[in-house]
Amino acid sequence: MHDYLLSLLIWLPIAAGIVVLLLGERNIVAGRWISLIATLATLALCVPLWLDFNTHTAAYQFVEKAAWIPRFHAYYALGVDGISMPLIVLTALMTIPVVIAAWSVIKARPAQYYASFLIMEGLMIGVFAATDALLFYFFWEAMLIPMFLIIGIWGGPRRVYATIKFFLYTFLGSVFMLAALIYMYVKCGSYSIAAFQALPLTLAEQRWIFAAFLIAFAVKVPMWPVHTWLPDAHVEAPTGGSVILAAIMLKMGGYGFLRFALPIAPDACRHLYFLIVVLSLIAVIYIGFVALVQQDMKKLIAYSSIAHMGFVTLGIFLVYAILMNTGTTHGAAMGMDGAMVQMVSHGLISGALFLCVGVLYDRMHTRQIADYGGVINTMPVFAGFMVLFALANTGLPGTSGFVGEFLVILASFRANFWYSALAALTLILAASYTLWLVKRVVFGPVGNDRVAKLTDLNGREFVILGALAAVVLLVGIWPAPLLKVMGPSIQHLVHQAVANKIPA
Amino acid sequence: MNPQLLLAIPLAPLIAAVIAGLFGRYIGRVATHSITIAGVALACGLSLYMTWLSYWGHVPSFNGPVYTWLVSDGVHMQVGFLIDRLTTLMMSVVTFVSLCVHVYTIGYMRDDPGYTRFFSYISLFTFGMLMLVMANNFMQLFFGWEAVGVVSYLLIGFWYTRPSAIFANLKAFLVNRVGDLGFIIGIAALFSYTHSLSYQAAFAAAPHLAHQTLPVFGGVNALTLICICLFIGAMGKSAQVPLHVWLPDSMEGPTPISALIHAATMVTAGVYMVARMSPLFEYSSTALSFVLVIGATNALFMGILGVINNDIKRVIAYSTLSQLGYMVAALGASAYAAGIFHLMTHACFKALLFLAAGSVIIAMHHEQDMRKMGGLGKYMPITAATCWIGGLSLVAFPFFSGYYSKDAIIEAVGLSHRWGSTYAYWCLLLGAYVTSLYTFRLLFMTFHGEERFRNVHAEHDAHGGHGAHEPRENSLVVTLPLIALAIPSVILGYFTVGKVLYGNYFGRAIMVLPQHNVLARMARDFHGPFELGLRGFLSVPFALVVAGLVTAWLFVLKRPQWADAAAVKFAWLKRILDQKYYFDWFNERLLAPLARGVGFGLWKVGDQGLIDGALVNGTAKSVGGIGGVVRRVQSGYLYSYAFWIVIGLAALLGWFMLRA
Amino acid sequence: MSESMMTLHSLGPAVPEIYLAGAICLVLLFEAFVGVKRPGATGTLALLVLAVGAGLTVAFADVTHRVVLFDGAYVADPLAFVLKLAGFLSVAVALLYSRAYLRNREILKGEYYVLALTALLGIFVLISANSLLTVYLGVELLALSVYSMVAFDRESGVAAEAAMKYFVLGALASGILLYGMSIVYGLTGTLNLDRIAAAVSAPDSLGVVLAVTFIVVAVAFKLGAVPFHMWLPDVYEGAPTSVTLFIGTAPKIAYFALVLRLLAHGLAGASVDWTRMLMPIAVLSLVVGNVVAIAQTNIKRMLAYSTISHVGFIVLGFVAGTASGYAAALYYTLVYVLVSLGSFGVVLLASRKGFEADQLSDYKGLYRRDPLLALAMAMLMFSFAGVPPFVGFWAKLRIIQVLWESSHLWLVIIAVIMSVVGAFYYLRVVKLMYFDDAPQTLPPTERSVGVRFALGINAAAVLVLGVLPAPLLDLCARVIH
Amino acid sequence: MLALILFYIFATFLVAGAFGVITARNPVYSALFLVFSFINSAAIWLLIEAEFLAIVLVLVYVGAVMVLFLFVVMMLDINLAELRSGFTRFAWLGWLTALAVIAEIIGVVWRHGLGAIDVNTDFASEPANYSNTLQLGKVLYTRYAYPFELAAVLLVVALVAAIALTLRHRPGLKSQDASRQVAVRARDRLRIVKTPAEKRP
Amino acid sequence: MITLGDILTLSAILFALAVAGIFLNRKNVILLLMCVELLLLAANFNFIAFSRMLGNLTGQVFVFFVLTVAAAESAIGLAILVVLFRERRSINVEDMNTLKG
Repeated sequence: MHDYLLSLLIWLPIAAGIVVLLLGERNIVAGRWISLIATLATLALCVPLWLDFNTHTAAYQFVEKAAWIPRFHAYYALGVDGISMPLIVLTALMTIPVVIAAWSVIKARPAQYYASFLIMEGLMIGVFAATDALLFYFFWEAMLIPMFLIIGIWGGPRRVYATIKFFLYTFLGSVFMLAALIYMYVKCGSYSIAAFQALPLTLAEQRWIFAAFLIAFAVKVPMWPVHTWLPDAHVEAPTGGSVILAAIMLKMGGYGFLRFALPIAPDACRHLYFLIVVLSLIAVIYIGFVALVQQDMKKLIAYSSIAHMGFVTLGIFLVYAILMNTGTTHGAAMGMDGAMVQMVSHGLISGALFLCVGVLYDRMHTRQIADYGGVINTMPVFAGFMVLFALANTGLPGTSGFVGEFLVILASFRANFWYSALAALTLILAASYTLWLVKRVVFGPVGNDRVAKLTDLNGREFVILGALAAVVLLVGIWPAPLLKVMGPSIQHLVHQAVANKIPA
Repeated sequence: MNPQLLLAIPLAPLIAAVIAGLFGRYIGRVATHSITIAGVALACGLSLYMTWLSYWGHVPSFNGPVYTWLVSDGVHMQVGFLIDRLTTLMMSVVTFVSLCVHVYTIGYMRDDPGYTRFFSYISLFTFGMLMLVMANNFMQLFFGWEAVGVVSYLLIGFWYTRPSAIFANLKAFLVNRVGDLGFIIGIAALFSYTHSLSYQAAFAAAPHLAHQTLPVFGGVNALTLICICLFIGAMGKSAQVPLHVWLPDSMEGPTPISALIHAATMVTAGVYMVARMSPLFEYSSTALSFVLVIGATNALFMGILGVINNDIKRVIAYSTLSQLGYMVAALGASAYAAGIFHLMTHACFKALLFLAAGSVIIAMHHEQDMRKMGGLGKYMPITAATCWIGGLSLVAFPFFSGYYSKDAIIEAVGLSHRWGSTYAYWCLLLGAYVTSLYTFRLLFMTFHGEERFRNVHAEHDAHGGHGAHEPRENSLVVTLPLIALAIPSVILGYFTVGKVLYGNYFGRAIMVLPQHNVLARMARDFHGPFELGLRGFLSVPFALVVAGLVTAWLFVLKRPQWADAAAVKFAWLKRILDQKYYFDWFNERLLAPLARGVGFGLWKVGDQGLIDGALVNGTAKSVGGIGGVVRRVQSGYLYSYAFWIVIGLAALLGWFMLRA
Repeated sequence: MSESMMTLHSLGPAVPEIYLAGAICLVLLFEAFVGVKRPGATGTLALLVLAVGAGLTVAFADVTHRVVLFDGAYVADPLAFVLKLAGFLSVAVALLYSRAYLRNREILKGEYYVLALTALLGIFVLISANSLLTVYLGVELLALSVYSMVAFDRESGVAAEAAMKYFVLGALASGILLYGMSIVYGLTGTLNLDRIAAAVSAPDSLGVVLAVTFIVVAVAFKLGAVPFHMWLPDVYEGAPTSVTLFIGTAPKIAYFALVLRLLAHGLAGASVDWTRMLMPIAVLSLVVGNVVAIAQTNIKRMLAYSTISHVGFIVLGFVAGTASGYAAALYYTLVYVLVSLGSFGVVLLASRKGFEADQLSDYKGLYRRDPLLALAMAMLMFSFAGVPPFVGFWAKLRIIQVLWESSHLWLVIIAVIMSVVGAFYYLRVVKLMYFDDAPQTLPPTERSVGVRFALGINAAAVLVLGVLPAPLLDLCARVIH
Repeated sequence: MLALILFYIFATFLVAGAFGVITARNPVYSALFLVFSFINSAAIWLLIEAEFLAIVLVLVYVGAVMVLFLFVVMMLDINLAELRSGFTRFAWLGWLTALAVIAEIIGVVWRHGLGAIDVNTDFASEPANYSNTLQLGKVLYTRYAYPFELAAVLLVVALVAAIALTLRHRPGLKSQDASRQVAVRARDRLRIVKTPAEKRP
Repeated sequence: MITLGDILTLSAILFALAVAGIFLNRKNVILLLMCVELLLLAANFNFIAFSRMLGNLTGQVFVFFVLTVAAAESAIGLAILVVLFRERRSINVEDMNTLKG
């Protein structure tokens, strides 16, 4: 089974999605169960992936390779290393709550809703598993379509604006990346990512390629100032869409930087790292302030996502700052570790927060903070979860939110005092906007009659929030296994990132 | 020492907390408080046992990991314990006070619907605090640091329907986060030099760091920066100016937690941390001066605010701020042991005062305004007596515990030659007067004089109609902890001062450079606790205490109208004090609106105006606009189409002919 | 003169043309005697003719190497074989989709099919042209048939207007083409493209430049490249949708062959000149096509501008001036034809008697009225936009690849940006179909099972070829040397 | 020399005729100008010894195509008054462009001599017994058989298209049916009625 | 004698006049069809001149076919014209602008 594990992970959900789609809206009960079973099975497939993963090598594992377009040396090539594997597990994990959360909530075209998410799950896993750039891009772009439909069909009142903005923004970014990938193919005659990483490139070439990657990944992450699609998309998307967007799609930007930008254009990265660092810090601070004044819960969490992802990009590019400052790469791996953990953790926490907002929205059909108040009085269990995830969002030690931020701040001091000082401002800002949200929504006397009539979590909601809470705490208390999985790959990446690729 | 035994100390309260939190609703109140009290009692017993052992010198210090939290870039970050005399002392204080509070809570929270939740929180707090003090590395220290912060946040907002409570808890958390910002930068700075988070590595590197320069602010001493950053963390947690603003507001929480968290344990975490970091601070006189000045300022000026307050809990809260100032000042004078010693005594008598105040509050049906009390001593003898004991200990009446610790601090600061020590000395000295003033004012207003509560009850009758009743003493679960705390408040200082303060009890746990060691100088004059107590009656601070007593007696009992006259005469001063030196005004009227304004501006102008409006939608619009214009070229007229073809032809031809 | 010595056997490679010429006569006669009484029968026969033709082509014209016939005027090679098969296929599909539409508008006449078949013959002539003369005759045969088809709905004023515009401008372009050909002839003394290729080698000769300019302009006109594109939107909009479908598909194959035979083969020696001329034309096509398409409200017109932009991409393949570039252009052309067939097919199926589904707003809520049609259209639109997993993605990829191979950085950037601009209006169609609510007044769509099945296959092909692009990519690369 | 003079005369007429075509306000005049131009062209073609084509030009164009034009002009009841107005104010731009095209082509022809060809060469006369028509006839059905067939299809297309586009069966229209006219028998149309002769009075 | 250049010049002028006729004419569609004939004539001049100069018949054959095509073209053009006129009762070029934008 190990020979086809990754393929199974990709195609099982896609096949299930197609089955659900074919069963149609009339057989939605069966469709629901198939969706749930498929997502659970996908997660189950991640168990051997995790357990049999060799944590002592940076090489790709569970490798598959089959001819795809022989003439252009493009292969259906899959494999995972320590960077992609956790993200695949995260993807498999986070799709389950989406399916469960939709159980009785999505009334319009539920079969298509489930099918979209299942297909998207497969495509997203494909993005992380592909070791061929063309295959990667294939999945990367294909993913946009289900998301486009999800926001557009099941979204809120301004869904059309939001979804077209989302699509075009990300599409604009991606096509530049495609151009860069093809350029490298023309140079080296292969689409293998490893070949790209080994390809010598002049500084000018690297700058262009880096610029292309930057546009693509910065939009996805999203980094300031190309972030404005995210609040709109999140606000308008249905709960599941928001969860997947925040939990997985944003990670692809970070993953892209790690997999492509750094190893392929290391010299350009070294020359331009300052730009990224500045943008990341702007994301942390600027967006933190913006999040403070949001009136819409989802928008607030969306902005919070941008700020948190600022840590990811900061952590990734610290390697160059550290190299500049100290002349060694000591500590660089910690920044990247931090970025990776932050990605995983943000996936869990922001996903959970969006689910929490979804729970409220399903009952009250409003996301305006002002419409709530004192939810804890009628929904104590929910309030407990909400507070927990909010605290995790503020980077509380003992939750997963702390680990990444801590590592990045530790590493950033090696680069520059100001980096860490400004980055650490998130301690205040994140706490301000998150807990202020909690104060206005959860605490206080019962805000109005509708709040007074709220009912607490039902079994399904309890299970998904509880499971996520458990994972958030587990990662916070014992992140060592996660770091162990990533270790060799990150170390390898640091070497690649500081290598000189300019041909002599 | 058996590590499993050690592990049991924090885990017992944790497990109890989890059980109480998750299943409290199902297992009932009695089971809940039984389990939590059992957990804390176990921790307390073990802690006291270890303290006992270490007090008599049997226990070598323990320093070892429990498990590896993570490994990143070759750095092993572990969860582990460092057990030495400093730790065991702290553990005992924490668990003992916690135990008292647990028991007390049974009575205090009797009627509260959040009964089980409360027990869960305080047990969780005990766990967090133990993790903090037992840590052997900065990561775990920070974990505990934040954990207690969160529980404090939850407990201040325990009565979540009160707007003032949820305002106070948010404020507390945010202000603490400001401190944490400094704290974490300090940790990061330290880490960047040592590549390790363990205390050992940091302490070992301290002498070396003292000669490093960091290229920030035009070049500062690395160690100074680290120490000041760490101390900023302590300022947040231990409520030092200007990060003290949260503590008075935190009185919105139930009284037991005011005793436990906001008096005895959590707020002293900063003091503990600086003492624990003494090997670092010792090498940076600048940082110590900073500590000294901040602490002394706190000691005096926060005490003054206690004088004018009428809320019984807030007076004690300001007293706490002031006493924390004393402790911090002691640290600044390198008298770490004195700071810790005061921490210990203060924990007992301040917890006692709070619990006594809580007892009064219960009796007064949750009325906290001292102006509506008076003469309660008659009805609540145990409370009154224990409260007097606490008060006397607080004002440092000789032979009481507080005396041994507080006078030592004043003396140590007086002996110190550090920059700012003169200022600090005067502050502390005046602080003694102020302490005495507000303490006796509180005691007089509450337990003596006119029985003003009757007026209140009359009002109640007018409104509510139920019969007037007099306050009466509370049940055993309330009074027992009072008594339990009153005993050490009296005797603890007497019996331990020789060993802890002057006997180099802490050994290597606290490091003091010989040239800074004021306590050693004082130790030369130490001839036993009794002699020291007698000497107290002749000291300047004692004179000030008596002066304070007299002033309080005059203004409260003898000539209450003087107080009003003074308020009119010094209206400007009263205004400043009423406004608490305008710190809250600055934060709430200036800083918070400014932050929101900045956020709003960035959102509306930056995000929506420039990026979205001009760039994104602007591009989309202009493309659409161009399309609309270009399509007009397609006029529909055949001749124009033909013309374009010919133009194209002529242009291509012309271009190529010109090239040739 | 051995080339002109022909036996029946040696005519094998020319079977498609010979067969088609005969079949045209047959269809004409059939129409005269049977078709008049039974409208639609001729259509069935035409489909049969095409099917048999495809079979015969596979049987006889599948050559493994280049064969030259008719005194050098005719060439059969693997490329021609592939293109002719594609021609048969696309015309057959186009006629199949058109049937109900023609019947609803009462123009289901045999002449329509005859003209379609003569157009196809013109296409074949162009595909196999190896002489300026056959090129010219092929162009005219195709063009004259198509002009007539555009005007075929005599009740429609706009159709007549479109036909007139098309005709006049087309004639102008033919004149320009002819003028250019005359100079080529003068310079080389021959009409045979092989010999012209051998003779034209001095790229900087102004005479060659003169000839090339005229030919490029004419070719650009035929393709519909800016600024010679202006007929295209008017014709697409004005013509009956079935004709729009026709001219939007099979003729593109022929014009691809035209560029390939005339410029890439015959005037290969002057490729420096014509690639440089095609460059601004391609860029303008991309920009104008995509930008103006955004401003459209009529779907046929929007698709016309989208065609212009796709033509820009195809021309970019030629700009590269390499075999790889031509292969990319071929691939793009075939993909374009496939997707166009489907998308105009949807427009046809959504139209009913007395209702032209030609406004974008007519597609509001199509999902609710006809999910399958909407799904097919969405797939086709995403394919046009170049989003994987649909086949349009590979077409764009190939073009960008050859641009890189010939180091055209700025062309890559423009192509990439413009594909994003283009995505907008394709998305708008999806948005209308899926996100908007349907007005109650719209009539139901065509439900004929056979046609829907064909459309389903068409859309499925877009997906299948997108997921497994290797065979077609490989074929395109193989038939062009 | 004579030929050259004649050439210039005919060429002048030709250009003038062409100019007339595009400037005449009445389409009938345009058509006649066109006929005039074609005749001059034919003359020039004769001068350079392309006799067959010259004759074909006159036969096909002047004889057939132009008649067709005139026929249509007459048939479509065009309101000539409406067509009177001439060029618009942007006409100068059009003329300028036309001049530019001429200048560009002539520039290439004369200044650069079309590359390898010497444009100053004159046309060598064919031998006396050379028959242009014969030579064309020889190749047309052999070497150019394929294009010839295509041309035939082309004409079919024109035929079919013209019929399909213009033929209308109008129900109320009274039209002649030639076959019925031919097939008619005298018996059906002509009835001989015997009338008794009247007596002379 | 008549040189090649003379003929080419003549054809260039004819070509330009024909083209100018197409885009200068604002009124009459029939005129456009006539201009197309002139256009073809210009090209024919080239072919014949080159054919004679090169001494090969190919060019003349080409002209033969062009004449054929031109005839067919006129027929179709006029047929379209008739359709147009029947629908619009006008052959005015400026009336043909319903399709635009």
